[in-house]
Amino acid sequence: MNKVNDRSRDIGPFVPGPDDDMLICRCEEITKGEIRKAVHDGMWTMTEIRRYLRTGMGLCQGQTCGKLVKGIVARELGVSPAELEPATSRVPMRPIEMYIFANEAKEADVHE
Amino acid sequence: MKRYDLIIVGAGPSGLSAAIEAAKRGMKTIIFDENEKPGGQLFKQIHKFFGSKEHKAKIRGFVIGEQLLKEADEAGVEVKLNATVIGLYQDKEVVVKIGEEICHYKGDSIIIATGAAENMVTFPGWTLPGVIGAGAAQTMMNLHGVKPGQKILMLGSGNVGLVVSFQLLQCGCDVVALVDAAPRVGGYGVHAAKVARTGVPFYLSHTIVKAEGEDKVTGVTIAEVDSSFKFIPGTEKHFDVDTICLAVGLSPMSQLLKMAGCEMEDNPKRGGQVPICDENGRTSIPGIFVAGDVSGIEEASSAMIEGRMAGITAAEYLGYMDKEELDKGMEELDHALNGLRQGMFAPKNRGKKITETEEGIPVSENLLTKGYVADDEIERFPGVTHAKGIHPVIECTQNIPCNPCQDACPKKCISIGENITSLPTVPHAEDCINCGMCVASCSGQAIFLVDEDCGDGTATVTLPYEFLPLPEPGTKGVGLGRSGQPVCQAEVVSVKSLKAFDKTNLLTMRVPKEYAMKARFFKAE
Amino acid sequence: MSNNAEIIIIGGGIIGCATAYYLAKNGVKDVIVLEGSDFMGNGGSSRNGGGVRQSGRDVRELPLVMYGIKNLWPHLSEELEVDCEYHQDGNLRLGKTEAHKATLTKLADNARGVGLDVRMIDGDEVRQINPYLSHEVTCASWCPTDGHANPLTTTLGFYKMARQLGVRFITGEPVVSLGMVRGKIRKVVTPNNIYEGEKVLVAAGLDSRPILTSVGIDIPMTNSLLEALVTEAEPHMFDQMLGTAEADFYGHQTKHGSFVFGGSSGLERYNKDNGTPVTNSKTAPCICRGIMKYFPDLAKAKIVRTWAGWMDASSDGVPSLGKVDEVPGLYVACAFNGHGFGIAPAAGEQLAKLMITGTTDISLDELRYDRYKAKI
Amino acid sequence: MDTRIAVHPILGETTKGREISFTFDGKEMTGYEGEPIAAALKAAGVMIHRYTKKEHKPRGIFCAIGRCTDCVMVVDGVPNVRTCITPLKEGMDVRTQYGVSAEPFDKQ
Repeated sequence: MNKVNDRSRDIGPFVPGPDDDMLICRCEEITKGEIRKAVHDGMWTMTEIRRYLRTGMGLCQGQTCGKLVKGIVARELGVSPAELEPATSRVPMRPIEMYIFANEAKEADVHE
Repeated sequence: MKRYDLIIVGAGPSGLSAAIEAAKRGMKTIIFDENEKPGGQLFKQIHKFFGSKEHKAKIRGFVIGEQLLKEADEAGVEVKLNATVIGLYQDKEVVVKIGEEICHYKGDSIIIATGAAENMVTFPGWTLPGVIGAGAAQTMMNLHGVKPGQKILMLGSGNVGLVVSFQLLQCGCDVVALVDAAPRVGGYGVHAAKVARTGVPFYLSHTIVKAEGEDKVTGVTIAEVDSSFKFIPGTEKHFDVDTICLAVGLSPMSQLLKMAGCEMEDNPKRGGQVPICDENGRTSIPGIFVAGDVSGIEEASSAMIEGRMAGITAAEYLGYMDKEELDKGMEELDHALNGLRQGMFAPKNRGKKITETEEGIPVSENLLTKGYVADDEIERFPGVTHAKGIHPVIECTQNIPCNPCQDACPKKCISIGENITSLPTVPHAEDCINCGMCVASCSGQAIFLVDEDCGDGTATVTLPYEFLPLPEPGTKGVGLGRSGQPVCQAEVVSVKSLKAFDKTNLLTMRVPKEYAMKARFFKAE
Repeated sequence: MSNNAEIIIIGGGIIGCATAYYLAKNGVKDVIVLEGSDFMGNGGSSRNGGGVRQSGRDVRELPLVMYGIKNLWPHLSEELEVDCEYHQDGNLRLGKTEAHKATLTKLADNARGVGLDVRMIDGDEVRQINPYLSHEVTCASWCPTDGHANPLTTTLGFYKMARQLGVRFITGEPVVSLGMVRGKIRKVVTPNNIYEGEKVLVAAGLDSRPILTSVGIDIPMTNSLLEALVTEAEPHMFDQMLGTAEADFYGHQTKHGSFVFGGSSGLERYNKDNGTPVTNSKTAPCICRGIMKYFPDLAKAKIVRTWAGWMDASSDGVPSLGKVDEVPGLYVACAFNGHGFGIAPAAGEQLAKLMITGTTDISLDELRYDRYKAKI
Repeated sequence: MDTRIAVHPILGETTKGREISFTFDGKEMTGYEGEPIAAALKAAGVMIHRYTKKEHKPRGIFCAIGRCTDCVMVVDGVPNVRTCITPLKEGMDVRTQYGVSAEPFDKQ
């Protein structure tokens, strides 16, 4: 069941922080300040943050920064990180070369 | 499509254990693991495990891994390595990258045992080469035989931080400091004590201000933090290091379950995003089960039991076992698991400040804040005994589920009793025959054999020693106290390395007799 | 807070967000946008291949998209204060067979009829424009004013600006039904709330159909589960948008360096979902095989993500857009048939104008909701 | 700097494949066949594997198990190869990665 979330709720103004230039998403080089700013732009879910900023969309697919981003977004929204659903997990779990992804084994199709 | 009764993702302790149980019941079972070697984290664990006999206590992690693999092989489990599961699709279809192909498999049941991933913490410079995860350090030194660095600062005093610090020392690295923002050591006191006594300073209520260096780490500054984790100005300390190792906890690696559509929850008690499951490991999707860290962060010993639970549950799900047999199996495993979930570090005690042991003894504050039991605290613990002649001194001061020492002594000098978490006592210290089995059996390296008065003004202290090179008898050096500070002159009397000691060498040093209860480590000059 | 507004928009996708933005920009700020899922822009808006093209479209929707490309897209990034990553470097619609050539030629001829600069070129000229394409490609239609953009930042950019201008957005509010009061549209019902508005726009993709049915309007639509994938960042190769005569492959290289490609397995009409748009194990490998036929050089590029999205397909391949005459106050914008992204700014702008003034700059007559007729 | 662990107090002697040569940015180096490229580089004292695309910052080994992808390099002309899990082979051409290319930024 989806949760009713009024995006006009007042979360206060964006206040610049001393560590806003701290890199959070190592792959896409997204900073804490960018993430905090995005929350104030209305990106209140991990999915929207990811789509808006590319956090977790790099090679590692958010395996390193996922929890860090969640903590920052939650703090900005004044909620517990546990309330934020992580962004969707997608195939493939690890980067995979196109020629391999294209190469479906015949052997596995054999009925036993 | 190739079909199996059971497909397991992850050949770590829980996955292998699940496979063994399932295959023993006649299930056609396959395990996929993306790594080149099976065993998951077990192969990086070179220390002896805690627990009781049923939990494979006092066996080193990598040896447990080998044993599980052998068992799995004998049970007929197919273990596919270098096999990366790239997706878990509808109808329990598993797509795996093997070599330069992708293969489709169907499982009538699936157990996800993918383990955990390391948490990270940010500070200026945290992306510099030289800042690494503790897992990375373990992988490099224990799997690939390469030192992660020369001078290393460890962040994190949980069991991972403590164990990896010790492993770094074992492979010849210099650990310049062990730092944690928390006010108290998070891991087992015995793990802390064995690191502290070698001279590694602990900085609790401290964290990293910044990593220094242009192209790579050349130093680090730490500072003390207040109760709200804010830096206290003026408390900065600098260390020249080439490596900063991060051991700040683990998170379940549950993405495959989310992908499969299992109901998930964020449960801080279980370490993060986990599937909603019952104690058998059943998720919200019938036929998909979980075991091990992926469903909540615990120790490898618990993961093995959870694996067995999921294995028999899958067997019952597909009719390879009846309900009654499952219930019976679960009852036994439950008992074993409960055994592990007792004591001061039990999941239910997480985050609680414990001030007394189960015996009513005040805990060592020094151990929690500095990593070692202070000289004026040690005498209050029941294993610290005095007797004429050689006798065991057991510096085990916290209630943890572990009891190999009581079986190790052929003379039954040592007792823990029915309750596995009780502190060991030495009711028959005078019967000690100096065999050293207790010293070698203690996973926490907390047992010493002491002759407090050799009659010539000296005493001898026998201690567990897992470093190279082994000093020759006659080597002169200093005796280090529990804090790692030099306390007296010392000379090596003997170094015993028996097969039964399983690579824990017993170093006996002679010290002035007033240091019999103070000197706990030897450092050659 | 009141659940009443002058205008209620159902659907927080790019159409709903763009309409909300243009309404607010033109002074109508008493607007509520209801999004059924937990995320803004969670349908096709975030799942498409980013094409901003005119070529290949039906002539009935061409004037609208041409208007958008001329007037809105060029300055959209500045206007929305996000990088929409809009590139106007042309679109190659590729063909490999004579049949493809015939299809493309007919499309191009029709498009030229309404004033679009698009022409047929041969394989060699294709490879002059994009040297990475394989020799399997023998012809293409070439439209230099087509291009591509980033659907994620564009959709969320519309949302951000509309929100900044005072539009109220509520997620997790799936609309169950509409209700009329005194012969006019009025109520918008969700599981927990009833919203009321003078005017209501239904722009809820495939969900538009059941919502509209509650006031007796049925737009024939069906769904199809399409899939796309993205590679890791690669060194820069080309800037064109690509498509094919059979519409079985499309994509481009993004500003980030990654390649976004969509494709078809032929099974999308029949693939099942589990209530969310999930990928099928057979599709991505098929898309990869397709890509490699066109771009052998990409064989070693690594795929980092695949995803699926529902397409709302109508029987004639063009959207239903505009006023619902029989229910005063009701407007629709749905059935964009998988190519709603490029047309969205124009659709939103014109819908806003229609709702405010009652007229549009571009005629929407050919896109009426009640145009569907039997074949004989 | 002796980075390789010759004998380990618990694990004993480190068993390795045969010694082979490879190149790092054109320089001849040796390592052991089958060990991760990153291990061979680490043993040779190489810390910097790549410079990032946006900020041009140095990166090296971080997770060492193929997850974080910080250690990627251009290997035999292919960018984004995770060196911590890619086995070393005789004659491999391993290059520092700048953004997604082996060409330094000033030449891109």
